[in-house]
Amino acid sequence: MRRRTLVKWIIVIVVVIAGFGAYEARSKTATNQQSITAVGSTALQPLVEAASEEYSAEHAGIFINVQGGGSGTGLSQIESGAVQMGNSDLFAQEKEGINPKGLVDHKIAVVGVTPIVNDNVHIKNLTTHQLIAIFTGRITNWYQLGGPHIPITLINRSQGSGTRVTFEKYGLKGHESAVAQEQDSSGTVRQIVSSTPGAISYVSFGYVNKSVQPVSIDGIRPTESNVMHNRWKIWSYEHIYTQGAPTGLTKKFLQYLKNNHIQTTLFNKLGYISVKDMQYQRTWQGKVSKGSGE
Amino acid sequence: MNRTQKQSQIAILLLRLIAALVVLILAFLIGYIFITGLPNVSWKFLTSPAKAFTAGGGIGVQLFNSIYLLILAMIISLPIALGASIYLSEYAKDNWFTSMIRTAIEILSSLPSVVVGLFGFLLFVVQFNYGFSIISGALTLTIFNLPLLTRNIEESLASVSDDQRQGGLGLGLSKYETIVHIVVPAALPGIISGVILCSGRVFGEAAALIYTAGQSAPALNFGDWNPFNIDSPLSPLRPAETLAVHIWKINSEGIMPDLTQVSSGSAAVLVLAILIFNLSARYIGRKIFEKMTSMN
Amino acid sequence: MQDQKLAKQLMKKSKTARYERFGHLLSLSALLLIMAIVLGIIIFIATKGLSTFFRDNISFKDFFTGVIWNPGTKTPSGQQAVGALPMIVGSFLVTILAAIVSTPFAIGTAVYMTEISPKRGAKILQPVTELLVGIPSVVYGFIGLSVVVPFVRNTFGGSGFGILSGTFVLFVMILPTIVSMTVDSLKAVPKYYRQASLALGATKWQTIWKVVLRAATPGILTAIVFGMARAFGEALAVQMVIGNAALMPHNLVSPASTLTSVLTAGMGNTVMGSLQNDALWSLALVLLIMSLLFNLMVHFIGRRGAFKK
Amino acid sequence: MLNTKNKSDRFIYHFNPEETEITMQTKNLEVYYGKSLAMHNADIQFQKNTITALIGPSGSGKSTYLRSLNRMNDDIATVKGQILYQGVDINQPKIDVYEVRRRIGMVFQRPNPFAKSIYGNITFALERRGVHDKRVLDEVVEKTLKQAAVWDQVKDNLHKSAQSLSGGQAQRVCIARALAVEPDVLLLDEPASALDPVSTQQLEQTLRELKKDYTIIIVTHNMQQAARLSDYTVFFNLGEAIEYNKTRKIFTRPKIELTDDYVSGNFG
Repeated sequence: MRRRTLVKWIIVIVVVIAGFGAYEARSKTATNQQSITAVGSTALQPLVEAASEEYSAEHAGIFINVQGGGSGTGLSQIESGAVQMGNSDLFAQEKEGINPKGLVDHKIAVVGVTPIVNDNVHIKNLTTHQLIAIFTGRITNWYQLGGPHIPITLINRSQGSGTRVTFEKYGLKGHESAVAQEQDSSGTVRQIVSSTPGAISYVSFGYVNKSVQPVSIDGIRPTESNVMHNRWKIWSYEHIYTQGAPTGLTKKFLQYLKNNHIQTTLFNKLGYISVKDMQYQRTWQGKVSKGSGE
Repeated sequence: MNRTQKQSQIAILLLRLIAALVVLILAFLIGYIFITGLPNVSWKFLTSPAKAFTAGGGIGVQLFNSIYLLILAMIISLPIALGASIYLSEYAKDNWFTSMIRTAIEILSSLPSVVVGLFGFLLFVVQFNYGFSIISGALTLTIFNLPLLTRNIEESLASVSDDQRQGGLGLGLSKYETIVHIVVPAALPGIISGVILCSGRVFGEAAALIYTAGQSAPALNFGDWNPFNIDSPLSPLRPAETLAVHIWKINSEGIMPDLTQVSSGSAAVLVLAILIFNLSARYIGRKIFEKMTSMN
Repeated sequence: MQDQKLAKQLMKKSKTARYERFGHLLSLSALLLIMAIVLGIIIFIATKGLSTFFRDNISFKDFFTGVIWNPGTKTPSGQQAVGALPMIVGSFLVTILAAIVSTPFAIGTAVYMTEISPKRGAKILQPVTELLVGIPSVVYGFIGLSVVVPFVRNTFGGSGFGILSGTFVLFVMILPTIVSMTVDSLKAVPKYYRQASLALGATKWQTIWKVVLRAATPGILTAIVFGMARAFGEALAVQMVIGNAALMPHNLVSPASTLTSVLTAGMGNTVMGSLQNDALWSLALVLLIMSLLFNLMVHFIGRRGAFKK
Repeated sequence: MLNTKNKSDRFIYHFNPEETEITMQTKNLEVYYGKSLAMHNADIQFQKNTITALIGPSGSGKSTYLRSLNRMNDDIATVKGQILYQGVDINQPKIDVYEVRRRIGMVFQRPNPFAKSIYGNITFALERRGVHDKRVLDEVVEKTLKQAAVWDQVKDNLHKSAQSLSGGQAQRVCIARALAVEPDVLLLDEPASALDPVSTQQLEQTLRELKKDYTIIIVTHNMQQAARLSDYTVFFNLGEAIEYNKTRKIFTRPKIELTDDYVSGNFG
């Protein structure tokens, strides 16, 4: 028994020594190691994450931590200075409770949002008027639009979601959607639309796949080139906000995000549109003018 | 055969039916997960890192993170829960104050995990400046786990017969020695069930971790086991997406083409991992129990 | 002389007494730590949740009786659109129904595992139930979406999204918690209770029903409380199948929503300190209070049941 | 509620302290559960190296009294008055209750071996007190198991779980366990109530042997057992000691009518 106590003490001492040893031996590059954190929009997350992986691969000892949490979280965290980058689907000015003073906007990309419907609806085109009528609940069955006799199931994104704000502002021309199902992620929305007869919702271009049917509006198809020429109106910027002008690693990383290499390779794959390719720009109040917005 | 006996037989038959039905439901669930998931599982899938938007990503890092986070969370929460449940079951007087404490602990467990997650986020990630890290995640999971674990252990302690406690006290031992050396070992099987139950919740938890341990899983350097290096698997300060968070993430915002395969494969792996964990926990528990009860 | 020597020996504080003090303090500090956490969270939620009423000046009446939830905007009749009633009703219904459905199943299974076939119970049922606890909510949600929702749609009509689907999914989700805690409390019933009852000529069923279950009632109630707690707090899975629409449910297959799902969905999209965010914390506070009421109710029923023995 | 009787309803034998060695004695002992008085009026002396039996109907306070003697009631009751152990009042806050319980050991109604081996059951308390020498422990195990007359049955299985033993064997291992910490006094609370007649007889024989070294106080429901085994007997009723005398006298010529009724089986 005494021996057991002795063994216990030896283990404790060895662990402590090993701990110190490990601390001393921690990589010498640790002093060069830098890490920054980006938090916020789940829509922007995959892009920034993919870019950060490439960036870290090219620059040893650099650690870019990309988290989701939603645009609200991104903006409140950058406002409070807890993180270096705040990702948002919306202009800081559009978000209630945020003081945009001191925040610097970096428009990283443009995303288009398209209505999607369940396959069995067999409708490929709607007018803006019809779209508004559907989402405000004035039309409740697809046969009223020449489709099959199936009741319409509306599916919304959660209140405050960037995609929803964009869709209501530019797709429904400022009309608010009727109270209906709400889901807080594009993946779930797509899943529900694909499995529920008569369902209609909206997602950004990147999420459209074979399982759901995208809908043209007033005969205009939801394509990237239509967004660039502002023929397709339902689009928004993806922003990264910084507290004051970016410095150091943050600055370098933001430049990296905007360079041609990333914009041409990653953006296409992910369904984002490069800000450089835009023929039109838009202010947070919704004023459109010609130019790339850079 | 008289009426009561017949009644008894019918009732017991009914119980068997209920049990069979439950088994059927459970078997269906697990079968569903395995049948849709297992065909997507391969050695490569288990070992390679995840890919954000191209096909062929694996879940190696996430799997490791889940296990590491679980172990860390258990190391933190088990002693606290054990201590608290010892106090509640052995020392606390049976009065309104004690029952108020119990009620408070019980209602804490009904909080949605996102609330606990945000609390952990504001406290550990922001206030303590631990960042999105394993340690923030483990501490948050501790908060999330403590109520259930404490109540579970308390129940197991209470199920040990009072005779055992009297025996210890009658020998002139302190209550504390009696509890630690007699009651706790006797309650060990129940305590292990509790630990397994809570481990399951840790494995499956997503919402509490999104804001604390984070949803990114940077590639790890599996050659470096020095916990002070940030790319070491053991580093408690690195962000760590767990398997459950990964499943949640790719289902909500994933844009890789093989999303369904990765998602169902991950679910199957998760269930398998839990199975292996439970079996080994039970095995180790039994060994410890045998050692404590028979050796000396 | 000898007496005094003995007295001295007896009065000397022994090592054992020091152990006792140490252990007492150790376990007390663990409990105090938990209490600090519990209190911390309760205070945290209370301050955040109450600021909706005291800082943003929303009236309790609008919050608890309103049926339109869109914080930050006004209802057509000019009130603030912070009506939480649909979510309160949704949470209440789905939790109660899930508990009502799963309790008999859980108790039946637990009785089977402890009283009828302990061997098979320990071998198959226990590992399986423990396994189920670890399946992430999202997976439950997706299975619910691809199995339960179409089933409900084809059997009961409607879109399939609604309280009924939520109940089915929650039923499976809370089953393991209730079963495993009930098993523990059944096991805690001393063997000689059963033996005594059987010896008196009671059938096995009478023994189970009148002796074992009665003796285990407090434990079973705790198990149900924890099961309901899980149902209350569950977000992701329910959110996917209940429809998650902030509408008053007019039947079991019309889309509805729960406090938790609205809370979880909205948290990331709102800004800390804004009315939208405060309103969500108020939902968390309501959740806390409702679960307290549930808790008290179940214990009250339990106490009355226990007295009637 | 308790009836308060006048003195003539009770008879308590008193030793002459000059002639006999008194190991334990209680004076003005009162035990309360909450606010209600559960036991009082029991000024009894226990002679060294004798067996004293406490008898009486259920709820008469005999177990409560026994458990007060080594302060096992501390947590559940309020105990007032004096408990003298070799002249020292052990019912005062300054006294170390663990040392008291070591010297005044207790064996319980149901055999309660710990979930340990037989060996581990006996050495457990010693190890907790810092005795780790294997040779000493081996000796204690052998000696106490022999004293408890169970050595021959278990000596080949010392590392088997004690919970697998039969009731009688388990109870004697529990006695051995209590003896291992070298007490002076052994308190037994209906130790034979869960045993079969053969085991009971063996247990009684064991206790007779132990009397040489220990002062034994035993609560029993079984009047034949009290008559066979003990030197002195206390009859409790409704929370008081009604009669205390030599066992032979209690069973043949009780001084109180109530005692007579009880021992002759007319009530209780």
